[in-house]
Amino acid sequence: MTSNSQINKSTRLTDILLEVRDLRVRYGHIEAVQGISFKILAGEIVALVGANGAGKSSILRAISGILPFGGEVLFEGQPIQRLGSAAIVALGIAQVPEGRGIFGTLTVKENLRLATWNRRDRRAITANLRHVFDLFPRLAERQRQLGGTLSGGEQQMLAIARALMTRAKLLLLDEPSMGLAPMLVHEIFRILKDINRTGTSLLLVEQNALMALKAASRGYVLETGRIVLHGTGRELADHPRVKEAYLG
Amino acid sequence: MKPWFQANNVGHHFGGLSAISGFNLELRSGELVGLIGPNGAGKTTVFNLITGVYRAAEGSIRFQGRELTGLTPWIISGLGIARTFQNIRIFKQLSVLDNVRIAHYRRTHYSLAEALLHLGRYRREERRLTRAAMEILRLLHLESYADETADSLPYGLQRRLEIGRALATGASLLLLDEPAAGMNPSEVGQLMEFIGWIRGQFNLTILLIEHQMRLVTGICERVLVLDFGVTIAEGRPNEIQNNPQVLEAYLGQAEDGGQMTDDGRQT
Amino acid sequence: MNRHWTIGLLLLAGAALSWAIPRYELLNPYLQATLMYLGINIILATSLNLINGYLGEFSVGHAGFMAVGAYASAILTVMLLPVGAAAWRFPLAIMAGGCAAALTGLVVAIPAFRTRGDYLAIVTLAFAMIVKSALENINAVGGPRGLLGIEGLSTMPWIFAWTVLSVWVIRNFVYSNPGRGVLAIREDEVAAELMGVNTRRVKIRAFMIASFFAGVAGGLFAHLLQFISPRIFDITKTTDILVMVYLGGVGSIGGSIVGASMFTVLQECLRPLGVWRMVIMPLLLVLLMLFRPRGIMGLRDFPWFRPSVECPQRPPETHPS
Amino acid sequence: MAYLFQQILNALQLGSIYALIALGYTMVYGIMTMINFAHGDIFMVGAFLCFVAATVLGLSFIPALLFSMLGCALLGVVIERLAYKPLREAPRVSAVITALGVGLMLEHLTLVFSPYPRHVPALWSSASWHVGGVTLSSLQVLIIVLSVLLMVFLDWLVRRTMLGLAIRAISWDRTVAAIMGVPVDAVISLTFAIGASLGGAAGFLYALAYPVIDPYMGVIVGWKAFIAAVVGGIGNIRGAMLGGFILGAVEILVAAFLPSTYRDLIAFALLFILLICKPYGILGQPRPQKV
Amino acid sequence: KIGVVAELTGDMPAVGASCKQAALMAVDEVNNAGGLKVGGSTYTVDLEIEDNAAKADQSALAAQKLIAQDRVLAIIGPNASLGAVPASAIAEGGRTVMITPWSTNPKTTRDMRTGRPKRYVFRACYTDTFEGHVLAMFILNQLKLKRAAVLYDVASEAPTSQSELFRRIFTEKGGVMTAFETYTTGDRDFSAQLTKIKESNPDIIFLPSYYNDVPLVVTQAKRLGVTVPFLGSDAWSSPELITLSQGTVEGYYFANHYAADIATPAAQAFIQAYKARYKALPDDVAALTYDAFGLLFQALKQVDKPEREALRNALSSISRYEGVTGNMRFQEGSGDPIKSAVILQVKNGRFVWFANANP
Ligand SMILES: Nc1ncnc2c1ncn2[C@@H]1O[C@H](COP(=O)(O)OP(=O)(O)OP(=O)(O)O)[C@@H](O)[C@H]1O
Ligand SMILES: Nc1ncnc2c1ncn2[C@@H]1O[C@H](COP(=O)(O)OP(=O)(O)OP(=O)(O)O)[C@@H](O)[C@H]1O
Ligand SMILES: [Mg+2]
Ligand SMILES: [Mg+2]
Repeated sequence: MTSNSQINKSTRLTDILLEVRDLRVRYGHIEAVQGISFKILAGEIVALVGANGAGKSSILRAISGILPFGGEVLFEGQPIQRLGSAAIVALGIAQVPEGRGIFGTLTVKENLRLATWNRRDRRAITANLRHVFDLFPRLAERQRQLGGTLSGGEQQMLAIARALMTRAKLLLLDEPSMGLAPMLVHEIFRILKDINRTGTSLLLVEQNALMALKAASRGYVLETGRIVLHGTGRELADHPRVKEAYLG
Repeated sequence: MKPWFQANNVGHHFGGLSAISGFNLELRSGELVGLIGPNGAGKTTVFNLITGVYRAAEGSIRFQGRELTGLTPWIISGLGIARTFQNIRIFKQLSVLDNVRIAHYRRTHYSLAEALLHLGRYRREERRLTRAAMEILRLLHLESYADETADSLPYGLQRRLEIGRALATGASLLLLDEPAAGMNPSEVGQLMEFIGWIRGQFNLTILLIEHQMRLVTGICERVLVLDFGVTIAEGRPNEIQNNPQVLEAYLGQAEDGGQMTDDGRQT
Repeated sequence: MNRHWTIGLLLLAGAALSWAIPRYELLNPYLQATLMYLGINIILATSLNLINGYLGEFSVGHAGFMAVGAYASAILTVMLLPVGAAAWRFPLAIMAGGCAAALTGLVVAIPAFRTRGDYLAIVTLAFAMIVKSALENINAVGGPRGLLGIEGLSTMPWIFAWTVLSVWVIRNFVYSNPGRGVLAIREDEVAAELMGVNTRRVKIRAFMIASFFAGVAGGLFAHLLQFISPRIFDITKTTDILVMVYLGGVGSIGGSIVGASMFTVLQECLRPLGVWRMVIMPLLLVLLMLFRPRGIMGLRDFPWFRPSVECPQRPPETHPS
Repeated sequence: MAYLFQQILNALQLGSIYALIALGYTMVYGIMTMINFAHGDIFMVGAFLCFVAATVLGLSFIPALLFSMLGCALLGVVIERLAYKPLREAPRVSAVITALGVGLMLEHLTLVFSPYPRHVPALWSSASWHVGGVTLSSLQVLIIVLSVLLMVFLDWLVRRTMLGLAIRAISWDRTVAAIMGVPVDAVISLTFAIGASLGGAAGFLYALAYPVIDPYMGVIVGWKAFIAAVVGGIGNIRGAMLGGFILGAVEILVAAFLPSTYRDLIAFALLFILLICKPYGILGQPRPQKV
Repeated sequence: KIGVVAELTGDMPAVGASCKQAALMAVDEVNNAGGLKVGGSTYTVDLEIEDNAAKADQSALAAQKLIAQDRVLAIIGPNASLGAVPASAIAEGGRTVMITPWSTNPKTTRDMRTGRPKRYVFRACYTDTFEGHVLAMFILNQLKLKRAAVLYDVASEAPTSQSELFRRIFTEKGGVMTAFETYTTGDRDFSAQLTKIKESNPDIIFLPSYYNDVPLVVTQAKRLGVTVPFLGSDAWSSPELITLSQGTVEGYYFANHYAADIATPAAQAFIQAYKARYKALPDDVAALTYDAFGLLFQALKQVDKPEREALRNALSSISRYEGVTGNMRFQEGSGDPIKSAVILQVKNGRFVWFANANP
């Protein structure tokens, strides 16, 4: 936690990277997200925690532009709610979707290559690829394997690697630890912090509330589509209400 | 006396990849056993082999004295083995009640002709079936959803419905594949109670796969650890937790039984 | 119970009408004929819905089964059971047509269900082409010139009776345990099998039942039109049935009845439009699909359609979970 | 021997046209897992555009070909936007049935304007050569060469380019593809455009080879090409080509060596058996699915 | 009020379109001339045109509608036997006169169960059997050729009947059938069959195909190096054949109901009027439809009141009708006309009389 904040200070902590104002999402006549506002500063890790169905994934999908929504989303001060998802990715927001979303019929390498759709800088892409393979040596070994046959942990790594290939400034992670073995969960969190250290901001959605809050500089707690608590990661981790709900 | 359930030297591979090899497992009636291991270790494959989704390339699986390898899934299901899936696979567009009624499939005693013409046993059987299905829904506190389509249920209830559906097959051996996936710790606590309760209520033997160690250590009597398709350890939960091999392959160094490792300090 | 009485009364009234209408010319022969074709179309649509809606496959060979039933029953009445035989001759011929079609269905289904989805579509399509081509080459049944001299045995009461019977039996099937097996397969074949459903047998049964009724419809059709030829049962016939099914809604027997009725009635009502009729009909279909992608009553049925034993007996008070 | 060669040549010509149409089915199927039943009628429109280009506009070969292809591409995109796009989230068959409806509409709209068959003037000199008892016409060569070129180009496009990657990704999961920055709608439209323009090219070549056209010409050919696509393994580009040539060969060779009365019977029985032995088509594979 | 059932949509729209045009013309001519005098009073003729989508059940329904709902006096059509056969059963049952212009299937006018002719069903054309016979004799006697091949559409009734009869007569009278090949409606590639026919080395090829298939067959045959002539049936006789085939059918023969160049004044007048009205030459469907109306009008002039039964009797007792397609009367107790055929040859892009052919 301390190490995180130090790094954040060095990268202009006050810059607002993403600002969400009064976000609303509805499915049919159910309002899954009921007016949510929060912000992410450059270089931060922000955790979004909440029970099943609280609306976490809906928020991420809305930001990525694949769900229609009400309200405003500003990225680096620019409103993005009218942009299509392709344009949003081009601006630098990438998502690791819930359930990983690996393209089963594409090989590992093709999965990675697809994420560079918006990029024309060949040389940088190659460098990027090398960097990603350094982060995940496991993927380097499996470049030609079909995505669909990877194990859960491998797929999760691929999903993160793929998001990195878009050269995002902000990474939206939807339950990256779901279904992973404890060791891999540690591994993934370690890698996420490494990624953050290189300047990428993270919005982390997790069931695994305590772990996420401890990794994050700030956090928001969501209940049925509303933010009910927010504060620094540590504050929230120790908050009685969180303890009650998430420690059982 | 032969063991109640026995998997003997089972092996299976996909293409060149050996997903499971030399796998042995014995279950006594009434046990609750955990199956853990890193991702891709072959746990789900074990389930698929037992239930006949895949046909084991080597070895034998015997259940109540009967050889299972080579039988089709529906026959195996009829012998009393049921399972849930890692990704929920309920019948989404059917009603909750129908989901459970389908699971009674093998235990309906009327012929096709009787069904088509509404003759003889049809009415009686159909009533019995509906009553039995409603009973299971009642036990799982799902009866108020009976008429809703299954995909309109919240996630947690869908998991519960899937377990209910498995119970309705009349199984004596229940295989649960990551029942706690996507649940937060307080929900996991409820799930643990629930599993214990159905085990008593339905007289079940349970084999479960799980990554959330709290659940495994909390309710399993015995744990089997797989890595790369091979069993690397077997024993009581507390033994497993201190097994160096398991620590290295699965749990990682700083293991505290739960999953709330304090990562902040590690960096 | 109340509901039962209503339905029973309605059926009785229908039966009486189906007898009285031709007897006393309550409707002119054109409207009568339209009604009779409507009955046949209902049988066709409901039976195809069993495969395409309930089982979730995509069969395009329904006209082929219809052809088998039509020829089988017509051969019986024209050649084997000549005029003058007893009254049971006609129902027997229709049953025989249905059985012939069901057997053909079995022959197609056994190998065909090794494949799924669009592959099954092709297998059934190839089957329909084979039937048509085979019939063209059998001179004993008239080859391409068709089979003539069929008696007009399909009278209104008969068609009414067969329509009611078909719908009733298919409905019984759908709301029985074997029928729920069919639904389970549509939703998730692997899970269904693991719940004890013998998926292969269930599929083949459903396919045979559907072909049986296609054969019945074919038999009625042959004895209504009094002429059959291989060309009648070409791909456009299947297309028509498909349109009825999807117009009315997949996975819904009520929907198939509505779809067949709409199709038949529209086709007649739009006659004054001449060639434009054939532009308007598909346009309506496309518009309907855009606004109701599952058809008019997709996956839902009239509540009174479900057998009473099928509904859950709820405990008096529901308690929250 | 000469007889056999002649028949093989005939098979190649017919097969390459089937293959070209089958590609259109396979492209659309490959990205949307949807059978575009209107494709046979787009093919028909391609032939009519060829007619319009040659008679009304008086274009020569290359411009007329481009006219047909572009016209069909445009038609394909319009149909996709108006009739299929709103159904993206709907069950898959809804779009299939819509396609069926659109196809019927195209047929009858054409019929309203042209109930009589039309003759397409020759846009290509019909020289022919006789080599040892085998007759080879320049048109035959043109059809085979042009089809093969288009197929090779398409194969390259799908296998080797980003566009191909995007098509395959979208077919797996549209939403995730969007999250990766792929402009999904544009890629889908482009795919329809390519598929339809191939249909247009096929219609064009067909109109030259078989110069009498009518509004229903796409129906049977369309169904057959669809069969070809499936026999090859639908969604698979090379499969579609293979399927097209196999169907052409089966039809021609059965008629050539067996009584032609039984041609359809035998040809379809063969395909039936083939599909039963190879349930996913010759080059097709089931989607890998993990339980 | 007269009804027409035509194949406006479905797989033979050209037939329906011609039929409709000729029908409109025939009726307008009568109405413009002040109407039709029947038994002292004058009636204007109302036309009710129904589409049958070239389908059997649709034909039956359309006929039923005309008879029962629109209460027409008589029905003209359907043209193709696929529709004419079921419609004829309806007409017979509804005791309404039906004249099919173009259905050459012998069974259209015959009740297959009793084996007797239908009372209310007539046709304006001759039958398939007649034509197959005429053409076989023509090859042997007039062209003096001995080796013939046949290519026809198995899925169509008329060509199948014609071809089979042709084969029987031709071989009986000493000819040699070198090849007997088929295709299916909708096929456009005939290369396999033509290559096979070429291998069999015939002197002439009998092609009883509908006129839109003819150019395709002939063009492909030429591309494959087939040089022998083709012989066609009445289905060739549309001027469209000339435009569609672009000279490839030059010199070939076919059988027809009439020859325009030696035609009667009635025929000449019809052709002129049709050309003036539709900017196109009439095909056989148009001519036969026109004659069907002609027959009807002539019969109507003889009855006292426009009633169905009377009309039927008048029709069957017509002693001589001078139509576009020749003179005809109906055989005793049957709806089949007695009329002769002619053999035409394509010369300089026109149909020219070549020979008369009588049964
Ligand atoms: N496609 C959809 N159609 C209808 N309702 C939906 C849809 N997706 C989500 N919902 C509903 O919206 C609410 C919020 O869903 P969301 O997926 O955002 O929750 P979540 O916090 O991510 O939950 P989880 O922890 O299960 O991932 C839930 O009640 C859910 O049932
Ligand atoms: N159908 C298949 N085809 C090819 N490889 C497969 C298939 N199913 C599983 N595998 C491979 O077999 C290995 C074992 O897979 P399995 O699903 O049993 O793992 P698991 O232990 O259940 O992992 P997780 O905890 O992630 O669910 C993995 O490497 C996986 O990629
Ligand atoms: Mg979520
Ligand atoms: Mg698993």
